[in-house]
Amino acid sequence: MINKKVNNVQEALKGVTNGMTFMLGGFGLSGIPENAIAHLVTLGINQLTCISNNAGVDDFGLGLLLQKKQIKKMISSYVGENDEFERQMLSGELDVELIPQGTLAERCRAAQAGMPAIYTPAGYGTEVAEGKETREFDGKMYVLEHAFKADFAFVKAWKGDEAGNLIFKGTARNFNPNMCGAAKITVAEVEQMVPLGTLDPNQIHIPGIFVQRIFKGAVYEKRIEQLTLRQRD
Amino acid sequence: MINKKVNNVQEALKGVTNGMTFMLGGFGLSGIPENAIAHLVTLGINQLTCISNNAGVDDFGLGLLLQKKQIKKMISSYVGENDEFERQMLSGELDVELIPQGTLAERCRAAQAGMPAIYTPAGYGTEVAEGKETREFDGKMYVLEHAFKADFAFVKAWKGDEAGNLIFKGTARNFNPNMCGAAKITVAEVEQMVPLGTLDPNQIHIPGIFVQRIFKGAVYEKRIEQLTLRQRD
Amino acid sequence: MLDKNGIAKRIAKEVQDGFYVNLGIGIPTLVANYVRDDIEVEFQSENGVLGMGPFPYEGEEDADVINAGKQTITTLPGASFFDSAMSFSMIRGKHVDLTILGAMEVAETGDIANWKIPGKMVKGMGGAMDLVASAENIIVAMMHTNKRGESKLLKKCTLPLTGVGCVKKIVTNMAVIEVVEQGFKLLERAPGVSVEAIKQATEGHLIIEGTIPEMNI
Amino acid sequence: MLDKNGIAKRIAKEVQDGFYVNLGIGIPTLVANYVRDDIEVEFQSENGVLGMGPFPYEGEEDADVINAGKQTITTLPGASFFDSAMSFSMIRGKHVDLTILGAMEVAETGDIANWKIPGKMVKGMGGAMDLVASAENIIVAMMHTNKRGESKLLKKCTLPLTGVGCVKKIVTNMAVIEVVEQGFKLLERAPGVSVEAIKQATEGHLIIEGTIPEMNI
Repeated sequence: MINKKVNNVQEALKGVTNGMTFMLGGFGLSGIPENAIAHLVTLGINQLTCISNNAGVDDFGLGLLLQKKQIKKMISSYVGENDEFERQMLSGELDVELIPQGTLAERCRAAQAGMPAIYTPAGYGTEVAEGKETREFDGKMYVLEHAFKADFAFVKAWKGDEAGNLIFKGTARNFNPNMCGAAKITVAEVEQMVPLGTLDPNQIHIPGIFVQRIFKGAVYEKRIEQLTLRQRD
Repeated sequence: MINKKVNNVQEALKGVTNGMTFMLGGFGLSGIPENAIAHLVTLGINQLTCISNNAGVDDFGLGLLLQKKQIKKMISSYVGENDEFERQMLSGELDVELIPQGTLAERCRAAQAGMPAIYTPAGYGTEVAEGKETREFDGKMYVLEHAFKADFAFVKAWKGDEAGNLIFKGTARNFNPNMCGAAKITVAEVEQMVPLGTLDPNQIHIPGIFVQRIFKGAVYEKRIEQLTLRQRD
Repeated sequence: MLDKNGIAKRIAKEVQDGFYVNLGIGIPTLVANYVRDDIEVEFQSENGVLGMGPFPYEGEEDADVINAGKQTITTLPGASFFDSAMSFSMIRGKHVDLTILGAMEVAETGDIANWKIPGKMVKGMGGAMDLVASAENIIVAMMHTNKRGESKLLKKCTLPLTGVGCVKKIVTNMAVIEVVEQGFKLLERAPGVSVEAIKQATEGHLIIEGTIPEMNI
Repeated sequence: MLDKNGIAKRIAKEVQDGFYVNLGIGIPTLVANYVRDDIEVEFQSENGVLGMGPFPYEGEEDADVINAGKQTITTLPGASFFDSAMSFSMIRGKHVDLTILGAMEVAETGDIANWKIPGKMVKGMGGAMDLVASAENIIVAMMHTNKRGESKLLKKCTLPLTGVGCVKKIVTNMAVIEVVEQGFKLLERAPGVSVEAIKQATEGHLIIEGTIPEMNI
């Protein structure tokens, strides 16, 4: 079995430099690569382009990189709940490309699957389609969207093994599987590193072939963004 | 929970008629919808177009429909191991469209995912690309391939529940998940129908939303095409 | 005049047995509370869950189980989790039967704007553009007028569009409206709201045919 | 002159530590038997398995666990199963490092034909067209000549193509050949086979530079 395990976040992030393009999994604060993000802050590299559905909140997730002005450009679908983001965007300090969420997912998957571009109806007739090629199929209009190109994909899984096989949990799965293998180097961080052979081959969400490095995250805060409860009767 | 369960293959196949286009899961004889195929033979409907990676063997799988001359056209990637198929094809009785296996999978997935067409490098410069649109992206040539349109998809899973959730086993998975939701009506047959709530939501391969009807197959032969063994020392 | 819960209650009547439904943030989320008990409906959330249940009791919340509004949720028996690509396969592939979402503006042509106010509010479209581009059945849940009292049912949207010609039905605090080829067709009035008041509050072309019944909630 | 196992043995030397490898039907399948023990390699089969092991012992075969040749197989610890779309994502997305497959003809331009003999044999291309269109590293394993003694290394393929300009290396019963811009570059001779014999058996342009070493198997 080809061993993808590295010992810590330092080893896992070897090779990241200024100006690179990163993909980062997660939806809101759920399933984000917390350890990779924290280490990117420590490394202090900047001029980054980040492809991530959201931009974190002011004091967690990608918000930490925004606070340090390490991000040059964000490609996201939804960036509410982040005042610093909105400030940098409206002031023009931060370049922002907002794209439909399904388009974001499919542009990742296209990169993973070796497809150069996809056609989606999302955004047709809106400013998202401006300057893009459109085309009719069966009487419906579609927008041509290109596969992403990224240097690193940082994903977070629940369980993994040294072969790089991954299993995600609940809705923390989201974009993480679609980003695996969609960048030159995919770095997976996991909550639990399990012995080789203990994951059921039938139940692996992402086979290790899509992952170059895997490590056990030192700590997971797993912050809840909108705690919403039901009253007990 | 929306209940997709029907009692038997007769109910599951209601509405199939002459001249329809079907998708059928399976690779070789592994993971084929045995009960649906057997009932299609019984129903005797003909002039069918079948989208299936293979065409079975002379006396099993889609070979049974071929023997009865119920199939007008096959869309497959590999049709060896079937003498009757080869006879009908070379004599011109059977219309055959051979396409690359990855293209077959992706044309199913495109139909499932509401994408009208995809670009693949497979087949560029070969007769498979004749008459098709080709296009360069980043210096490489791709062929435009359209999503399939089918009336019914017949798939076979290992376990399922009345919500239509499916779990496949081993390499019997193959095209089955990609065909779910890729036709107007998806009919899943399962070896085991388990009580609602017993499948782990995290480990469902195909959510029930992609399945319209589900039933427990009465009998599974699960024939092995190429039994290959290792000698014990 | 309805409040937000009233709007949600009225929309709940549009939900049919066997429907897979995607609920947007805000008023749409409330719809789940009012769907009839005797029909089977499954709620999909685009962040990757089908078969959502009620919010969790205290202590049962899980950071790994949320909806698209980032709220903690629970799941019902038969639920499933999946990745974002598969989630939007459900949406783009028209497997989701009904989409209910909020809007800042709707045009008489069915155009919708709900994701951006230039120079001011830039939250992003999230999954809304995918939803409106693909859903065959879209209901908009919103107030009839904005905070300044201006109509949100317009001849033409003034804000950047989310989708073109896609809205089929609108339920507001004042009325139920169907978007037809000629414009906004008034179907029902909210309790105590006159046709004249709706006309006043609607900038786009309002079609009034015969007697307009009061909503039955 | 090598036999099939000899060809497989020579090709096995091309397999490097950390490679994900897809083996075609026939001679390529034999390669797995000869890969060095001290390197880590994983075998992918396009029907949906990564981490294939040896064939099963009698009684351990499972109709649900086969390779692309429809043979019963076993899996090693760390293996995974997946659907066809994901399998070809691995292939099309260049995640598989090395593809080894058979051929009926190879042209000096790197074209390959291996799926059809018009009017005669129509088995289909299976996954071969996807593999050759995407793999950066393709080795063809075949006999140097066909049953009628005719060269299979041609100026131009006569049979319908599987892929264009994609073959990088060919290992036959007679030689190891690299496909370069000018044609077939002879790298190694099989034990006991003369350069002259290879020249005779090669219809395409054969490039012979310096002394050609005998294979070291």
